[in-house]
Amino acid sequence: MTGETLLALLVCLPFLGSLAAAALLRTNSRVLAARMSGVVALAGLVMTAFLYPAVKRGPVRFEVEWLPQLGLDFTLRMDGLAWLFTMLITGIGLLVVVYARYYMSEEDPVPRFFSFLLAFMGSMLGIVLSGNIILLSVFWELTSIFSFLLISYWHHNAAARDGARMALTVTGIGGFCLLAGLLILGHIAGSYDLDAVLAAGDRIRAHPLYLTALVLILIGALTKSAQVPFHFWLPNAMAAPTPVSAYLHSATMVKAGVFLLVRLWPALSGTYEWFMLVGIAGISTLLLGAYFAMFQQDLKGLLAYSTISHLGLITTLLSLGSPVAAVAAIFHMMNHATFKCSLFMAAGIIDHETGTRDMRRLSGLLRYLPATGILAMVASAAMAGVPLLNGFISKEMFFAEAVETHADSFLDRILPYVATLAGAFSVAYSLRFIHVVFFGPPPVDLPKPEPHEPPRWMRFPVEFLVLACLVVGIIPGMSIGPFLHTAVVSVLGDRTPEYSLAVWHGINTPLIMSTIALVGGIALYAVLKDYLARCDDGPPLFRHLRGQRIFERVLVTVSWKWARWLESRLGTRNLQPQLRLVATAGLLAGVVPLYISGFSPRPPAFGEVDPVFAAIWLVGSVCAVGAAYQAKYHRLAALVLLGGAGISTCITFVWLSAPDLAITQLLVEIVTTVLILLGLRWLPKRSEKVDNSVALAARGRRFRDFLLAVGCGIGMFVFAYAIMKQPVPDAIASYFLERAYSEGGGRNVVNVILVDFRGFDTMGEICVLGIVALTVFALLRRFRPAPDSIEKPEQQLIQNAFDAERPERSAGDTVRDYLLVPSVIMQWMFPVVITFAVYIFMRGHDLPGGGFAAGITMAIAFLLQYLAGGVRWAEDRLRVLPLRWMGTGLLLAVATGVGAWLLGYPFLTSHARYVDLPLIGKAPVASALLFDLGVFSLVVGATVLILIALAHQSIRTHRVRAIEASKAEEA
Amino acid sequence: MTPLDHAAGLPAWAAILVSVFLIIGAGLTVIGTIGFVRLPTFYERIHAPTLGTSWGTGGIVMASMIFFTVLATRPVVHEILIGIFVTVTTPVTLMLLARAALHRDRAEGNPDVPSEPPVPPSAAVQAEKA
Amino acid sequence: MEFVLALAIGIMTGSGVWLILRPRTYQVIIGLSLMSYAVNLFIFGVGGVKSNAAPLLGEGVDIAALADPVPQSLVLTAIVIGFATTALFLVVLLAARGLTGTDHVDGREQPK
Amino acid sequence: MLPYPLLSLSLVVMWLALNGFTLGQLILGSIVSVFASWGMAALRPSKPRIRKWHLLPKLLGIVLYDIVRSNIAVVSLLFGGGGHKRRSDFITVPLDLKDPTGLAILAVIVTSTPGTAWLEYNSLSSTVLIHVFDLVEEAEWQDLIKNRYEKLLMEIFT
Amino acid sequence: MSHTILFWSVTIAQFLLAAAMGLAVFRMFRGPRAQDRVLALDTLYVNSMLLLMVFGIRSGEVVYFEASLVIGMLGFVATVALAKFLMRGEVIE
Amino acid sequence: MNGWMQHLIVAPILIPLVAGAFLLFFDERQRVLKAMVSVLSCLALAAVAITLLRFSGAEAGFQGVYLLGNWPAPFGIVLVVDRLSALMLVLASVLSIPALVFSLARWHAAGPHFHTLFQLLMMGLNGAFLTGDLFNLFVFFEVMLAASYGLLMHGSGSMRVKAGLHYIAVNLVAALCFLIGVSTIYGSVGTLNMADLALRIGELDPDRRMLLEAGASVLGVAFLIKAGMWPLNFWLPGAYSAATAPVAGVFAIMSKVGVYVILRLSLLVFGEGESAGHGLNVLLYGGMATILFGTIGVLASQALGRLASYSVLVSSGTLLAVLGLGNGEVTAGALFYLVSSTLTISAFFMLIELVERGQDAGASVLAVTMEAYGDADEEEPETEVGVTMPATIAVLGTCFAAIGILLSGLPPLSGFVAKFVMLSGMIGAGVQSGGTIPAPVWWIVALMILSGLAALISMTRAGIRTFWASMEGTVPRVLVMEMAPVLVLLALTLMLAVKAGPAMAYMEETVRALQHPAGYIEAVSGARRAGEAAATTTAGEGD
Ligand code: NA
Ligand code: NA
Repeated sequence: MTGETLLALLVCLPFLGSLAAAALLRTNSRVLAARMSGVVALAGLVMTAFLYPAVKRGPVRFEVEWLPQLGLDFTLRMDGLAWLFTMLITGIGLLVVVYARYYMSEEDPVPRFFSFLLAFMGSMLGIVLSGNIILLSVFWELTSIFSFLLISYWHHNAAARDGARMALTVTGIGGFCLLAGLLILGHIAGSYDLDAVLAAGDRIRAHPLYLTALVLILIGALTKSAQVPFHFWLPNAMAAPTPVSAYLHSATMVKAGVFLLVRLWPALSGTYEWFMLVGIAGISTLLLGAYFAMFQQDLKGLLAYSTISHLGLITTLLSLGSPVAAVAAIFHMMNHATFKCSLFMAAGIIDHETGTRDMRRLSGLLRYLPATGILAMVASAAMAGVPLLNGFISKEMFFAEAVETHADSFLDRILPYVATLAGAFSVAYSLRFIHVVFFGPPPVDLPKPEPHEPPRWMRFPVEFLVLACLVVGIIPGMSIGPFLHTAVVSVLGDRTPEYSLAVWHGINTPLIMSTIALVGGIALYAVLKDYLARCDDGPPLFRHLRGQRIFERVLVTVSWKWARWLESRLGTRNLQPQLRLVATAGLLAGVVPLYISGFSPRPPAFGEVDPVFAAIWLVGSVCAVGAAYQAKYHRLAALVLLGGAGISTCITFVWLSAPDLAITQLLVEIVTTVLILLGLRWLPKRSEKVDNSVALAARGRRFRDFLLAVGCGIGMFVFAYAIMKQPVPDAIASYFLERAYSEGGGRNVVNVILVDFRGFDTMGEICVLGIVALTVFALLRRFRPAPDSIEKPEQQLIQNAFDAERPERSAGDTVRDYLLVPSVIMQWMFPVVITFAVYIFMRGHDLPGGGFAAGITMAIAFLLQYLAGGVRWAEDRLRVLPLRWMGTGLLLAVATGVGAWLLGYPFLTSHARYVDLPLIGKAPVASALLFDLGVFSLVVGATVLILIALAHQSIRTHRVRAIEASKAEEA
Repeated sequence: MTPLDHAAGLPAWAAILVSVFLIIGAGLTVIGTIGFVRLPTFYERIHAPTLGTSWGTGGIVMASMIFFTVLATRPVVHEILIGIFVTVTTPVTLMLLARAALHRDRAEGNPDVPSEPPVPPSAAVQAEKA
Repeated sequence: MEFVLALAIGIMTGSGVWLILRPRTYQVIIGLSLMSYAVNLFIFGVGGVKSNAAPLLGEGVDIAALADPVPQSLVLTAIVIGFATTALFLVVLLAARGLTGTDHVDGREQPK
Repeated sequence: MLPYPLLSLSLVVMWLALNGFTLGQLILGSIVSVFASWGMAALRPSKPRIRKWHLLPKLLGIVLYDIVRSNIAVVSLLFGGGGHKRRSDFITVPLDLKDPTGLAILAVIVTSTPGTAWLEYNSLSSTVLIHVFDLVEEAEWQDLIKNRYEKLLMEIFT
Repeated sequence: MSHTILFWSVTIAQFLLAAAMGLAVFRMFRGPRAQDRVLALDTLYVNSMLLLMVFGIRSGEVVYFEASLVIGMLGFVATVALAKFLMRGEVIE
Repeated sequence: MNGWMQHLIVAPILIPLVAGAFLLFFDERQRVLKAMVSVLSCLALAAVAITLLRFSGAEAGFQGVYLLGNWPAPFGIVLVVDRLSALMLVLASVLSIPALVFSLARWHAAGPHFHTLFQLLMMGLNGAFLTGDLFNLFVFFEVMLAASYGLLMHGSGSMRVKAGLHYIAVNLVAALCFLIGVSTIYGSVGTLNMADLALRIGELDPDRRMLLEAGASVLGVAFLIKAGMWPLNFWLPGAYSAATAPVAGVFAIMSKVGVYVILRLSLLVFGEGESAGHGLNVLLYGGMATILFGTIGVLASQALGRLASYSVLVSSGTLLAVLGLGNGEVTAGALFYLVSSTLTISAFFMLIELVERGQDAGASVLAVTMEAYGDADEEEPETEVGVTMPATIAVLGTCFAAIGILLSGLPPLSGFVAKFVMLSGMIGAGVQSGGTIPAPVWWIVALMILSGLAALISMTRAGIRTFWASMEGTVPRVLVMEMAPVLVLLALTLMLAVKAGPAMAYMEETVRALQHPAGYIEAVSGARRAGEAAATTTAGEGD
């Protein structure tokens, strides 16, 4: 197996393992999931080890094209640094799996846990192995997602949920910024390939967008590594199960940020901006983290703040821009991982055995947990920087670098003091951890009263890590030395400095600083000891300044309260403002381009006004304005006036040479009027007296609407006039006129356009009508009248009462007499209108008319019978099956169109010819007529369906009432 | 635009006849609507438009028939259909509308309209038997 | 001719816009109808207006003098679609009235 | 096949009036009229029985004449003529005609004639309420309707 | 000659009918009762029909005839519905 | 592609039409038959669409122009299949199948004629994508809208009808704008054919050009309403969240139709010449405002349905703003984003229904209020033993998480790739052009990041509330038939992410073709009528 495939397998294996573990979700195989995870981690470790010889020679690359045109490829690349981190991730991963196998409760659904853990491991490996910076950001985000899932593993606990969400939000913000930063970086470098980016360092640092990219990338890195001011999520993430804390929040994920800084160190570092930004973040984190750690009462809280502080240390080192500092940074990342992970595990054991992590309740555990206690002590000592442990060496390197001058700024000047002070804090909290937990009197009322040593294999990981601390601390050059060197060379290349990992460098400034820190730390603890035993959680000055609370409050305020306020301000759920906006937009869209381009309307020529035509529109305008005026209180009047405007429109169509339009408009108007009347019955009564419009605001609104209406009116007027005065360029019109007869076989050009040239439009149009009819039908099937319209109309009540109170009359006499004579005439009109419909249909192709007009006419014939006799009478006699008409119509239209295929022509190609018929002579037969028949059929069906559906509502409520009445009688 | 160029060849007698019918028809119609506007009560007003629907329409139908018949030199009679339909349908609307008005007036207790007609005794007796 | 027609279009648009901005569903449907009249006339008008030049072919008809048939066919389609949507809107407003008890466009009487 | 021959015939005539007379149109019109009269048959209207065909033209003549006359009368009334103060009022006319078609024709006649309007038919009392534009003598109008129109109609129908 | 006579008579007739339409709309706007408005609409329909017929004479084309016929034959349907609405409070029972 | 194959171009319109019409002959009791016909139709649509996509992508000499009625362009109506329309066809049909299958579990029985309306919606969508004629576009818009009205109110109920009323009212006014726009364009150019319009726009005199631009702007308003640009989009959250789940699932593509048309016309008609770039600024700033508004809405939404609806707005806004930049590479990214976000949102709407089935309505409101004011949840006892999730919840939760990941643009699904390709294009253009990135680009980048973040915050908030906080909720009864569609859609997003390379290659080729409309114009104006000898067809034919 080659190195490349090993590399790919290394990244994929954890994900496959994750899926496999997820598949175990339904089973009870807890142990199986743990074993499988262990095998995966072990396999990763072994593979990594095998890769070392190749990596030592130079980076191993694995490439698969993903989005090559944009430079995003699935490139994996293992160099020394990546190798070191891979070892860390897989190695500690293995230990954590072993630990978790015993840590997690018997009842826990652990397959889920291991599934997430393995996926996280894969993502983390992805980060360190990415050879493409965008791919890196992909894995970066994946670690955020899986850490969210891991922290919230016990999601029934509010703390876990909140902690998880905060971690995700903070690192998510960082991730988005990181992506943007990396994009800029990639474009400056001309490639997203890591090697190319690292090689383009000079160009990057000189680019005007350098600072932008730097800031964005730093936000990503600093949030992930919990640096001030983004540190607050980490302590809250401690709600996670301890293995998660040990793995993610000490050894791996929080290292991703500093890892990235190391990774991009050759490309980004060395500038003043870098020094200041990274330095300030690092130094403040170093100090504040250590300070906060001293005052924690929760074991994991202490470790969390300690982690923050140590990450600050690493960041500070990286800020310095000196190669030796970079070496120290890499080295300290490893060291911190080992001792902090072991400490978390130890804390987990303590928690597991005693049931609490509160240092105020813990005491004297050494007698119960001697082995764990000793291990914790060694690890703590490493954390405190005690000689002969790994933490000491890297800390010495840090102190050495702290006294060097790098950019000659105030940071340089304060750094030695800060470093020493932080060192002292670190000693103090380490000491406190050991002293409080393991020494002193035996604990009283622990949740679990009899603590004892954990199972053998649960302690094993701690033992192993502590051993590593010792080995590295005592013989650094023989243990980690070569591997560290490979890593350092991979980062620094030919800038690799001379450095020494020796334990003893003689008495020098760093050693003096260490001594001061050690002594100062012990003294500090001695002073604070009693206070700490009693005080509340958190440092004195900042106790109430809890990052979590602030974050939650800010988040709720911004993302919820402000958002809701803004949503209601910037949007609306009411219709009127929406239509107002649409009207305004339409007006502006028409006017602004004309205004910008300097359009000047032509002056009107009054000479050509036909006075009769003007009179017609005087009538029409009065009707339109009258309808607008009356529509609120006098609905019927408005409807009648609307009819007046419609009639004027009709006359206009005739006047201006559009007889087809006139006929269609008239027929449509008749049906529309009846439709609206059918609906009017269900609207609430409205009387003018309840006018509440005197309010000033309402008047203001009306005035605004009035202005808008006038504006739209004037706009349309000007626009219409301008365009009517502009003769249409004859691009297509004459084509239709020329060929309607010769090729379309009809003299009515409009009809030929409708059924032939643009028959496809007509097909769509009848579909619209059909759809609407179906929708109307569906809606009315569920129609439920408002309570105040269920009762019969007042007129009917009066007339029924009249019939009822006279002995000689029976119910319904009034209406029977009312319709007796008219219905006779209306019935006799039925065959007449049918004949007329056929007439309109037949002549359509040559003269005004056509399928649509005929269809509506036919529908009116039916409507008339419903008017004359009512629903029951009409349906007793006429069985109209509207859906059949509609379906037939649509299919007929399509079939006509498809028929052309048989002759090798496109859809809707028409064929017109004259046939000789006996007695009659030549008669035109056009396939378009068949199409028009389809239109006719659909229009009849749809119109009748709409009308009938509406008309049926009256008798439906009658039925409901009848049922109710009979029920009341029974009762 | 000069309308009626097509009518230049129309014989004078036809032109006069057409004109007379046109003026009569349009005149009756407009007189009807004047009455419609001026008359004081609804029941009086319903009489006015019937001028338009009877001989108002008749006049213009006649004018149109004569005009096109002479112009096309063959009988053009389809306008008669308009006359027939208007004559047949107008009473329907008037009847329905007037009866509706009657109801509304009665419901409001308007004293100017007659109440329901008295029932002859025979009918009352029959109803009681039933 | 054009002037009168344009003015008519303007007045009907204005009346329609005023109505669609009103709070009652009935006002809106009347407004929409008025607006669709206006728009139909507008479409019709863009072809240029000609009197007594219906696009009907016969012997001796001068094609160049005939009215543009394209806008006419567009208006026909628009009329049909307008008819359909008016019917639909009517039924929806009835259904809304039935379900909410009010004929206010927002389905409640006093919008805040 | 032809439930209403007179109707079918009228429809053919209407068809020809609309389309012009050709043999083709006659055939087409006949087909259409057959279908249309089937439509009418579906409505199951009360079938009118026309006994005396020859009286129809007479009725038509009378009505046309009356319409012309009352047109003139109403126009002169509207212009303040008529020589007396116009009084319009309602009258009730008892009718013997029961056939709905006959009643419909009577209603059409009364209403088409300017000056009279058919308002309300009461089937129980067999009376009709008529509004008269210029009511000089109530009995005169009753007589006009009963004897001039109803009698003729009774002869044609039943 | 014929042309002049016809021109004037057609023009006068159109004016008269347009005036009639105007009067009908006046009544429509004014009311006072719903029945007046409905009757005004019916009148407006008839007047428009006549106007279109006169327009047919003016243009010498028979193609506008159908529009008039539609009004003559079917215009009453809307009015019937309106009247029935006034009488019964609903159009189809 | 000749002979019978040629007719495939019209098939995406005819198949649903025939299916829909055929179903009218059966009454509602024959539900199984109706469902089968409907599903078959959608499968056929997908097959046709994929075939067309392959033709439009692969065959060099592909002339995807169909002369309806055999009338030559610009006189008759033409259908045009190019890469863009083929892509949209595939997207629509691919979306329709899951939505339809989802509906079969329950919703299709909630009212009459569901399947006919569904099929006709597909017809409208496909017609809008295929047509090369402005007025025909109006007709298909109306078909689509009419069907959407019916589907939106399918199942009736106060919420849907109220939302439907607003939706219809706004869209009716939009339709009027559409008509005014189209007729103004006809009045100033004299043609309705899009390719012909592009051809003639160069020769217009100034007055006509002004009118044309005004007409195009009014037309644009109609499309922007459809696309959901702020402040013309307030109808959308109400309508989309009120619709039943499968309906909202197909509605996901409806707002994209507006975007599609804007993209098509702006590059075809206003791509070159004097009117070039007309209205791009409106798209840019309007799009940005829309992202912002959508983001605010995503944060402010209590109900999941509204959250999803506002996500539609974010998606629309992003597309509009990015199109407003007028940068080809970014536009290709936008197409990728269009596909990705449509699939996501469709899946989301359907998932919401399943998720909310197990909840009582008041719970979500209460949870948010508690979060805003209460420290109440600190009272809960903490136990360090995990809770076993029922499998249904686990699957739902996983899907929910996947959608959250997609909406916020996190890896590994296609949402990330989409965001990456757009950002990369925008930033790249800035960096390469001398190092300064223009302010609008910064704003879009910032807004995109912000919107992703808002989605993240909102989705975690909602997800925690739904899946973790309230364990009292009963486990919803979810059928495989309902779960599978969501899973399929999500799998598609995964596939899209994995196959990002080929997918983006298609998008880039598409945009290249759009940026050089000459090919489109030539294809349309050079399309030959059937039965006409090739030699007789000349360029000037028909003039
Ligand atoms: Na009684
Ligand atoms: Na009369």
